[in-house]
Amino acid sequence: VTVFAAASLKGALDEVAAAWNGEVQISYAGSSALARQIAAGAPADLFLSANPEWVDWLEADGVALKRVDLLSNALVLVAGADDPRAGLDQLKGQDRVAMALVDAVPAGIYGKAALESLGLWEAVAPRVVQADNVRAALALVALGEAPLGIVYATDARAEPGVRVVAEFPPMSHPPILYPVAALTEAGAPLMGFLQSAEAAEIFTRHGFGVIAE
Amino acid sequence: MTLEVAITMRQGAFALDVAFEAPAGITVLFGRSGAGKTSIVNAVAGLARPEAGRIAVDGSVLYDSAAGVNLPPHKRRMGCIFQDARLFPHLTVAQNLAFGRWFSKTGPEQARVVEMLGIGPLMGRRPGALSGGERQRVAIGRALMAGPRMLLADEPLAALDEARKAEILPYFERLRDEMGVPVLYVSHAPAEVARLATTVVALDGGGVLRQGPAAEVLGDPQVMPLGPRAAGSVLEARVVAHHADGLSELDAGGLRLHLPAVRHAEGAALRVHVQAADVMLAIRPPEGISALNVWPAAVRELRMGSGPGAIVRLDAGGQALLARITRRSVEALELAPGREVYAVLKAVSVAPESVA
Amino acid sequence: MTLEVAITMRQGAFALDVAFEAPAGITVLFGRSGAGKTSIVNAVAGLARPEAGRIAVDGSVLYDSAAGVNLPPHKRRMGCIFQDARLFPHLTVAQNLAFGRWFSKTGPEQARVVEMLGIGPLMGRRPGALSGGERQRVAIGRALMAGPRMLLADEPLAALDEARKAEILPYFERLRDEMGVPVLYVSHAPAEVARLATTVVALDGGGVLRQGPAAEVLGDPQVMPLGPRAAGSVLEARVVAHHADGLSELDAGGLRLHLPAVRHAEGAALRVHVQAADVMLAIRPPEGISALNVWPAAVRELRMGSGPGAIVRLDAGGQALLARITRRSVEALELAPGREVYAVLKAVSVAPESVA
Amino acid sequence: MSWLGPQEWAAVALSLKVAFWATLFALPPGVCVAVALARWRFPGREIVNGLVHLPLVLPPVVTGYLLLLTFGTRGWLGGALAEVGVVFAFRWTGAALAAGIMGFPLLVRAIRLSVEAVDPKLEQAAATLGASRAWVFITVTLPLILPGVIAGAVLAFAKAMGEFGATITFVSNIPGETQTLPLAVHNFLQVPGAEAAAWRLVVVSLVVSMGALLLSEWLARRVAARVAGR
Amino acid sequence: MSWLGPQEWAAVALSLKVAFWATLFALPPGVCVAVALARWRFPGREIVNGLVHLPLVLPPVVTGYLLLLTFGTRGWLGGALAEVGVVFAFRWTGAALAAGIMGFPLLVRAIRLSVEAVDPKLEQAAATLGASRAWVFITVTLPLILPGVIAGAVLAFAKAMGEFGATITFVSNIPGETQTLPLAVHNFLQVPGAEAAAWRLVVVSLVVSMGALLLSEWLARRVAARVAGR
Ligand SMILES: Nc1ncnc2c1ncn2[C@@H]1O[C@H](COP(=O)(O)OP(=O)(O)OP(=O)(O)O)[C@@H](O)[C@H]1O
Ligand SMILES: Nc1ncnc2c1ncn2[C@@H]1O[C@H](COP(=O)(O)OP(=O)(O)OP(=O)(O)O)[C@@H](O)[C@H]1O
Ligand code: MOO
Ligand SMILES: [Mg+2]
Ligand SMILES: [Mg+2]
Repeated sequence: VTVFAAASLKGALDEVAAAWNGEVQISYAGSSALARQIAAGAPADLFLSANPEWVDWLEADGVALKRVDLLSNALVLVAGADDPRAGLDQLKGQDRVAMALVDAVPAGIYGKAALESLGLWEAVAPRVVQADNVRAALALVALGEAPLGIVYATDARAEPGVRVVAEFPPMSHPPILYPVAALTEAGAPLMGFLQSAEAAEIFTRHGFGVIAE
Repeated sequence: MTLEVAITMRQGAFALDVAFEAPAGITVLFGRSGAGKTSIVNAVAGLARPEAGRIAVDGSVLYDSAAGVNLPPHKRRMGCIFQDARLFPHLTVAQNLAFGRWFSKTGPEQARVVEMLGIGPLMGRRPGALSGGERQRVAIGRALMAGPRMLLADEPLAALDEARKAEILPYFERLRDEMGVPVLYVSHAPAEVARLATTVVALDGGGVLRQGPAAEVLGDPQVMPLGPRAAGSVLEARVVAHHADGLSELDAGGLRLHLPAVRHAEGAALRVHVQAADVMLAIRPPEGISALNVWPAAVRELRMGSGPGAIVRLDAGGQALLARITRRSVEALELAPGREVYAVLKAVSVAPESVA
Repeated sequence: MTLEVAITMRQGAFALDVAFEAPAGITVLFGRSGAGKTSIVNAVAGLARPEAGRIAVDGSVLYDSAAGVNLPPHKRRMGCIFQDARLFPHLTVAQNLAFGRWFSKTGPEQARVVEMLGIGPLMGRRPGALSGGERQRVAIGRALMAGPRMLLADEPLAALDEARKAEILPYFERLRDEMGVPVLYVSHAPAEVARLATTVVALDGGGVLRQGPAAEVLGDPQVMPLGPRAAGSVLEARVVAHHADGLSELDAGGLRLHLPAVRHAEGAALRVHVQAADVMLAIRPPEGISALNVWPAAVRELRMGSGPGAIVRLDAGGQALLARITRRSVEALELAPGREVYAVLKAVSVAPESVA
Repeated sequence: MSWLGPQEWAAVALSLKVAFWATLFALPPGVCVAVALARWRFPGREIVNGLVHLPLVLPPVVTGYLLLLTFGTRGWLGGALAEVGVVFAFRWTGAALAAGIMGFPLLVRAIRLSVEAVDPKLEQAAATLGASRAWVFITVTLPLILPGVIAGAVLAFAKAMGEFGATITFVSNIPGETQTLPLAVHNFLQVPGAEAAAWRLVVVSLVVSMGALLLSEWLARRVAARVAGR
Repeated sequence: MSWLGPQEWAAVALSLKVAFWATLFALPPGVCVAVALARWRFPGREIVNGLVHLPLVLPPVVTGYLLLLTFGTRGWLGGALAEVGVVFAFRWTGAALAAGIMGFPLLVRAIRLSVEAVDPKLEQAAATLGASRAWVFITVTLPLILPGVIAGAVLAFAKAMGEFGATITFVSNIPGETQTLPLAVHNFLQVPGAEAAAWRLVVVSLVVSMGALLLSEWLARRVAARVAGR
């Protein structure tokens, strides 16, 4: 089975795949690249996107698929591991804020939405440094290049170099959903396993929220 | 085989406009630096394209602007010896020599060429490790080895010492006399020209100044590029005998000539270039002198130069002979057309390269 | 100024091991192709590094392996004229000429150099648009214009026609005689050597065969690379009078010489190279002949060659003179050391380039 | 080296394979285009020149996307080629194609510079000796531009070893099939804390590339020595 | 062209600025390194050669990451430089640095090939005329390698126009400060349906680069004509 998965799922998905007793190949890349490849006829059986939009786009493009929303995530504000600050108010200072691309990458888009709904965007925007993806934003904070960062809760948990300063209220941004789409019959069994309790346990351990049926 | 050239060409401010015929044998292009010699050679080789005109070898057209013919260089089979050797730097001497052979499959024996040029010890080297003269010799060998139907040699011997020249010149003569390979030869050296040329084309400023058989052009004291000093006469002679003391006796239409031994067999025909400056005149047969060649002759014509010299055209037993002496001597000896005199030529005055 | 060279060097299988001194004036390196002439020039210029030895000009050391001295080329101020012109392709002729001047700030007047070399019309062109001879002339000009303290000229005139040579040679002479710029000059042409050389260094296979003052080396019929034909004697003479008929009268230590007009002023000293082959011998004073120079002389030595010729060393009123005649004449005239003879030389036999 | 897992080894092997074939296949057209640009004046010359430089100018992702549109199974060329059995999409061959195209401008420039440095007089000399245009090229031009060809090949090979954006966009990141070293490195960088694994792969990639570099330098020196002294 | 928004125009202007300065600053060291590699034998020569090729071999993201570690505000060099007022991190200067470093191997190779094609005999001739090493370089070598310098500059400029991975990793994507054309294009490609905007920027980038290319070809031809005929 060939799985196309958003790069940010890598750690957790690798573990799930290992737990499954079947042959799996996972191609990790940006959701946009993967979606386009699928549209261009890529031999993928399963597609895990980092946001629902690219699955919508595939459906609109006429690709036949079966989808469910598999995982959810939360958005947090992080700082370096030895930075004792706390609270979203830290965003009001003069520090640079690392985010994923705010107009392109899901984590960035959600982050921008959250800041807007909190009325902080105007003030923060000039200090935002946009990384290619959320992991790169995380790395900027871990390296100390950016004192603050807005990333997924899962990332913050995996990176010992950062600590969570504050969580964004779930209501401040659209729900962060990871849909999974089966593109072929061969993808169906693995899709089933992804929804199993065993898989759910692994995902939860990595900090994801598992969306029940 | 005859090469016919009639072209016009332009290079910057320089305009070439020449027409000449090069019959079998060696045709020497002669002229001052910048006269257009290399340009002609390039046009014949197909490396430069004339503006208009025609170039043909033995009737087969190489270039004809009217007919729209322009054979590419590799179809012309002209063996070129360039003024700058142009050896292939990535190939050894041996590979350079073999290059043309590979395409033509014919040509002279390699061993002979290598021996004549004295390049045996260089065979494994690359051009970068050769001296100037060595490079030029390899370039000569490369052109010869390709077995071309015609040779274009642009000052091939300029970089070589006298001894080496003396070794290579006979080869060009053999090409001329035995193999019938026509040669277009650029040279500045009067002795070389006199010795080799069947035909001489004297160039000046992109045009032909004078052309014709070597004896004629060289016998003309007016040919400017040579200067009067190089004037001379060419005697058609035959070997009568080789003497034990190292001298050869020749017969030139009745004239007896004694020269340092020539390599031709008894009975063989050859040409001797006698420089006008080497001929002395006497009104009595001189006696007790070291000169071996003394011929009665009649003065035909006197040409006074602008300087101290004069050219005396003589008839020595039917052979035309030129003598260059001082005007003072003309007066002292009371020379005038019709006067009977004796022409004196030292045997050793005739350089080996003047015999062919 | 004296150049002292004593070096060993190796290039592939070729080993150079020479020691010679070049006093003020022109020192000609003479030798067959591949003898090592260019290698020596490169070592003196600092372009090739000898294995060991010493090179010094006037006591200032350019290279000394023992002392670990090796001056870089640009500090040596040697003006080089290379066998291949090596003009800068990206610069015009004028810029090429100006190149060295820019660094030295001294040197001859540009207009004079340009005029002598006849390169005025080429000034705006790039080397790619020059003929072979034109390139070489520009290269000569470039080296001269840098006002070097010494000139290294590697066959500078090989690609030039006789007329152009005759124009440039006097310039080298002036360098020698007036400006005191020492010149190391590579040449194959015996006439050039005879005319220019103060000192001759004859090379063979990487070693010095013979070296010494020009008159001595050239007067030695044994100097191999020259071949016996080029043997000759050098007369130190003084201009006595210029005659109206275009002849100059010279006095060489008692000998009266009549030559086509020389350009030297009356009273000026000059050297005349008399080729042995141009001298005839007679046992009686010849009369009624066109030769203007007849001198009583005594035979000093006879050297029979392996061929038909013989070299006769003469003493003509204290001047050493060589004559090359046939062995047959030696016998006919019963020549032997001590015999009194008459040496005969045609005025026009002395080429303009043999007078300096 | 037990510190590399089987998947990493597969990436190393794949990268070598991809870089090798990319370079090999890019060379002949690279030489042709370089010679054409250096020596010929033909209509559309500037367009060809522009096309060659395209992969350099475009963001790699765009190049990859264009490749996907062209050579994907649904692409206009990809479909036609698939019928004759040549498939690039999501195969290692596609990774090689992407790497070859990304390296092509580097290859062409290096060779072109060499061609422009060849003295046409030598080619003329060869022609007078009877060599046709093609033979002149094979016997004179090609040997003389060899240093440039080697330099170009090294650049293309190095680029192929490092190419990421176009490859991942065109053929995805499929372990064992299209996951070259840079993609594997990218994978590791996606996992917080896996930097060590990423650096290991970077080191491997450096060792391989520096090896190729040394080899090429040595080759170039040999070639240059042959043509030494000019 | 009203079909480009102000942010896009800013990206175009920034890309030009970045590419220009990257090329300009890379040229002098590029020429030096190229000459050193072509002409000198010194210890560590192979290491320098390897370092020069590094940005080609490494995935751009890794290069960007290394730049971040070195020139970031916490980087060992970045910290020191910041004290003398030179800051690269998250500035357009950083984007230029990244672009310059990515283009450096291309620049060096092109120039190096030209240097290797210069006949040392001409340099020797200049030396005998009194020119010191430095003057020989300025008056003879440099003019003769000009075609290679131009070629190298074009490659570097083109690469700078297209560089993405190292730039975004090193200086992030800050509109107006570090958002070059490729980053803007990438932005659009990430969003479903924004392809049209992406293509618009690609076209702008092509126009600019092809303009630079034509200019360089014209320059190179003029230079070559000057040295024509050899
Ligand atoms: N790089 C080299 N490797 C090996 N041998 C060399 C190299 N360079 C020159 N030689 C040899 O050294 C000898 C001397 O060369 P050099 O150039 O000094 O000769 P030359 O006297 O100037 O000859 P020419 O009159 O032909 O120019 C020649 O036999 C030549 O083959
Ligand atoms: N590319 C060019 N542009 C302008 N003029 C040129 C070009 N090539 C040659 N010339 C001129 O054409 C003339 C003839 O050149 P060519 O090379 O035929 O002379 P040449 O008779 O071979 O002289 P040399 O004996 O000096 O080699 C020269 O005056 C030269 O300056
Ligand atoms: O940015 Mo890169 O230059 O190849 O992906
Ligand atoms: Mg010529
Ligand atoms: Mg030499």
